[in-house]
Amino acid sequence: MKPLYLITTVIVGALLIYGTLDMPRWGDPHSPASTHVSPYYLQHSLVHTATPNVVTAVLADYRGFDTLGETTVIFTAGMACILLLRRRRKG
Amino acid sequence: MEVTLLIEATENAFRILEEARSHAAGIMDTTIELMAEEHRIIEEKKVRAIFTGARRRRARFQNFAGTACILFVFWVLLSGHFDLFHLTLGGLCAAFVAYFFHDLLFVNVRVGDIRTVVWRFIRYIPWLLGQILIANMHVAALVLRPKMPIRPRIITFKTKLETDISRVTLANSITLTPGTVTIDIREGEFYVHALSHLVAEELYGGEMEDRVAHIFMEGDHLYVQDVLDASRIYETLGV
Amino acid sequence: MIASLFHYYNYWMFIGLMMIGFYAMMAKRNLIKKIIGMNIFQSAIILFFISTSVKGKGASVPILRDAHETHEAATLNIMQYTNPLPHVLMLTAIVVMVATLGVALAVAILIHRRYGTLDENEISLRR
Amino acid sequence: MPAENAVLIIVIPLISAFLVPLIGRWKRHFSYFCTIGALATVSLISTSTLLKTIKEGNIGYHMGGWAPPFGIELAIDPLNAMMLVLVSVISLLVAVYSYRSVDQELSDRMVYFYTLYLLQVTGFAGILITGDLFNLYVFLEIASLSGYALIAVGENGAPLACFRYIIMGTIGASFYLLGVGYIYMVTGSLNMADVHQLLPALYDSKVIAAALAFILTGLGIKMALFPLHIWLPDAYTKAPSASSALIAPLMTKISLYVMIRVLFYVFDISILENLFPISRMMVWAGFAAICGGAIMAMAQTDFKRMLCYILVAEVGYIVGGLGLANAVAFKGAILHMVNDAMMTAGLFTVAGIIMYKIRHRDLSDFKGLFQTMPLTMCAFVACALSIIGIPPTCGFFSKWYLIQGGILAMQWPFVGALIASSLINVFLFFRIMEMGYSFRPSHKRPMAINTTETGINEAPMSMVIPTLGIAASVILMGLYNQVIVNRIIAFAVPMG
Amino acid sequence: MILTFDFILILFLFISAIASITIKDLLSAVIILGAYSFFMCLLWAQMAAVDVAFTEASVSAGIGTVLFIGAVSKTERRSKD
Amino acid sequence: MIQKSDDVIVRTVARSLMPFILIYGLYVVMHGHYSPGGGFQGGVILAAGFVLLTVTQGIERTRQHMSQKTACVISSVGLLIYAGIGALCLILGGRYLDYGRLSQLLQVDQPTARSLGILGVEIGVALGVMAVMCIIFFSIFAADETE
Repeated sequence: MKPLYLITTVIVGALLIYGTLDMPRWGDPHSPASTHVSPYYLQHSLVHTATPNVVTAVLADYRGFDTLGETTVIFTAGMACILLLRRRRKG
Repeated sequence: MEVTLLIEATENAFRILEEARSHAAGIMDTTIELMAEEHRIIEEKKVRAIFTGARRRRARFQNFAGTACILFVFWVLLSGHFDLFHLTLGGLCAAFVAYFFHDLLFVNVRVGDIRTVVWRFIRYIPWLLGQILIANMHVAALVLRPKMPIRPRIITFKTKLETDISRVTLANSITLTPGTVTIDIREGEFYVHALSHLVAEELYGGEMEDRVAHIFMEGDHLYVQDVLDASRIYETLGV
Repeated sequence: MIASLFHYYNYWMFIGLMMIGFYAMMAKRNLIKKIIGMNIFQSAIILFFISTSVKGKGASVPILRDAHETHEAATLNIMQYTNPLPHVLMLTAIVVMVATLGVALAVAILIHRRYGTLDENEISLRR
Repeated sequence: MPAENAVLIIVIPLISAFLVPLIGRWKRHFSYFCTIGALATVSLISTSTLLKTIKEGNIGYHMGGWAPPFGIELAIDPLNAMMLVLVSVISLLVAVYSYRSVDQELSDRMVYFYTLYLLQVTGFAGILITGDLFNLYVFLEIASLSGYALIAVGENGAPLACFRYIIMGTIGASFYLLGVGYIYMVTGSLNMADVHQLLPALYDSKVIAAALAFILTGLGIKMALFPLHIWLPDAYTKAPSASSALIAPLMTKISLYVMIRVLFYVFDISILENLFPISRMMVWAGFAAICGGAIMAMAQTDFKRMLCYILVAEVGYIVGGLGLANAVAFKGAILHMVNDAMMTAGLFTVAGIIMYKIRHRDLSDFKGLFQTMPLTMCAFVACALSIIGIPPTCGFFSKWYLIQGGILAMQWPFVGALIASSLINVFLFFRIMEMGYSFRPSHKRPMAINTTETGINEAPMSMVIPTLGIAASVILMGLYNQVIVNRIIAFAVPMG
Repeated sequence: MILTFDFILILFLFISAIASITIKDLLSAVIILGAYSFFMCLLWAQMAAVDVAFTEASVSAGIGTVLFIGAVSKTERRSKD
Repeated sequence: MIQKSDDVIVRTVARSLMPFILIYGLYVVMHGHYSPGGGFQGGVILAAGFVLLTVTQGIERTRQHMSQKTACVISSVGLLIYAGIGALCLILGGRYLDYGRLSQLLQVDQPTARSLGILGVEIGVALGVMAVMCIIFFSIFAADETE
């Protein structure tokens, strides 16, 4: 089985590397990722939310729904652990 | 005939006397036992009263206030924002943590007065710093000498300190002093790694131990520091 | 080729790490090893996202230095701060990672309770 | 507040999921009623949302008041409104149904079970409703994590099966995340509508090809497309009957929905022809899934396991139908997605009832069930006929569309596989029905102890009524399939 | 961008990743995974993602390692591969 | 079952370090606006404090401060704070999680209201994350004992 896994790994890796070939080069300040949406946050977060830490402003306000979801993920994990590992009381 | 009767009568009398005496002794014994019991119960009650009653509440409040103050100072050091909003937040947080965890920083059950302990602890620090400085010089001298006369060894000594906190203070003081490291404390036995014989000598002298015991007011021993303190009082009194 | 290697080496590094984790997830027979592989795999993905946020020389942490910076000044200074959006996404992804880790470990403990071993081959023997 | 409906669909189950542990601490059984109440409300709201979208068009809800590319958008169109109704109704019926079996299988952990149940529904609703690629990942993880937990509490082999599912599922979700990362790298946006506008200029980029490949592979794992389905049969067979009745019909369909969403709403319909022969590949994947699923289903003796392989085959129908890339097949695929969720839900609930009464679910245990459990078997027959594709039931119409589409696209192997698998289903289900009619109940069975004089020994009504409801809706959806296709699905078909 | 520092970190990352999946003692593997998380966090801090680095340091290298150690101590320490 | 550590130094130092860890965690939560940090990191640091308490003082001692049940309640409450702030904005007539609407309630201008909303949300997240981390930790470490 092991060669099969190795081949799968190599194929997936090759596909990933193939995908990177057309990417903007690393650290390019004019890549679409840095110019399309994110400047808005850097410009407006202080005016909108009075919060100098842009990451916190985006995390809790602009994308607050993501954060609610993520907290729910953690809550789910906690409930899952109780559900799975809880043992019946003896007696 | 009379003689035998007399002897019997005397013997009987003696036996009765003996019985009465043993009886009396028994009664005395039980009385003493009972009294001891009563005494012990009263003592126990006293001790319990120290731990449960008003004194305990007071100790708790002292713990809470002390913890809250220390935590608030820590918050201000961390925060660096001195506006009202952040200071209020800090006060709330400190009070919150102190309310739930006041028994962690200081122990709730305590005999001495916390203010004295804190004051003595503060006075202990400069002495420790001086000790560290001296030990530093010492170790530097040892290491810089071309022969490097270090002889590492592990020394053990039995401590007379009783509470955890005093033992830990002593252990950390020993570790802070260059040249010596506390490895373990097991049942009152200190295992200390020392760099040379000379350093070990100082430990056996036990001044540090006395001072630590003095901080936490551990009874039963006469400590060097106590004698020094008392001598000063006597000096001022001119006795 | 050399130039592209220089520009893309960071992407390729993350791909290498990811493949180590991916291989461990599939090929290792011990369940805890699989979970370790999962952890490596996911954090390599996070590394990829973070590397999309880098903005060349001089860009620094996206915390505005002057708390009273005006709108115009912020517009001028955009190039001084890295892109905050991937950071936000990856905060979420890290938390998801640790949540998955917790559930996976709970299930692994459950398996050990039932079969007394964590090795896949031995489990299939003891079934 | 009509626009607020969109967010209420997520928020109501979410908040009640947080309330259930608190209420359950007070009275354990209240958690059940709380769940029912929340899900009933959600069903009502989603139905009204569906009617509203049909009447007035799409709804976009900007979360937190931030405009789309910067904030998160919830987007509702007729397609996902219909899916929402489907999810909420099925989850409501299964929740009603689940009480007895949960009480039997995990009575001391009921509170946590219902908490996770609500979180699962939240995850499904979030996946359906969101218009943001990364938000979708978050809800996918909520749904997956609660699904792992609900599966792993099952019978003996469940933790091991669940562990495989966790490993595969994490690979799937991570691949999806990687694909999203690649898309983000070249477009700089995460909003689906925004990406949809930005992408056409980039179709010849290698990044997009790799991104699409990874997203489709990841979703393929989640939906159990044929070679990647290995986690499914074990996991869904070993799960407790209540959770398998919820997860088995819905999880695969939801992943299929995400695939439709990504292919036609994030990418474009033209991607099917332009990029690489992706439509051809999808048809062949569907072909392989149908063949593999049907053949494996024949080899099973365990009823639930057989259903799982049928589920694999059904996924094949839909993926193949999408790959055919013409309007008729597309209608068929979406209709089949809805129908299949209903009929597999019905079959899994029947399996749960049999499990509850008999404690076994081998095919041989069906002997004489028509006498002892007539209502349950009635529901079973309706769902089975629908899986086979017999006219009054809904399964027939979707298969009819699919076959028409296949003929239009000249994909003869796919059409052949469809018909062949229908024949195999005939063989499978008629065997069971024959057993149910002709044999006397076997004596070794523990349930035959307290049969009444008429021989009827039906399961509790709280289990039977939801099952009958699902069976009835299978038939109703068959009768009104024209309405569903013309009023709802016609809006969703991208090629008109 | 200190290129050498980058390379050294990435080298350490590779070494610790490979070590943690090849070592047969699970407890050591888990500790090395903690080290891997920590190097990862340094790399991110170097890429100016301080928030993420902070989270990784507390979540993955901290609590994650604790959970792993708990699971290993509750199950078994030896691994066959 | 976790016994308390038999090293007196570790036990005592950990005990007196615990309040400082907690206050540091709270500091991280509250100063997420100005420096790196926020609900998750702070919550995890708080949870780490309880982990330290458990491994040094034993699980019995920790139960006085944080038991499985308390953690369960706190996690629900923390998440309800988050979802509740969102719902409050909805009730006040805005979109879900639109903290700007809180300005009417708090009598401050919009940006400050948003900043306060973020603070509230972070506190909710921190409580939730702390409690859930404790739950996972307790369930894994107490896996072989009955409740």
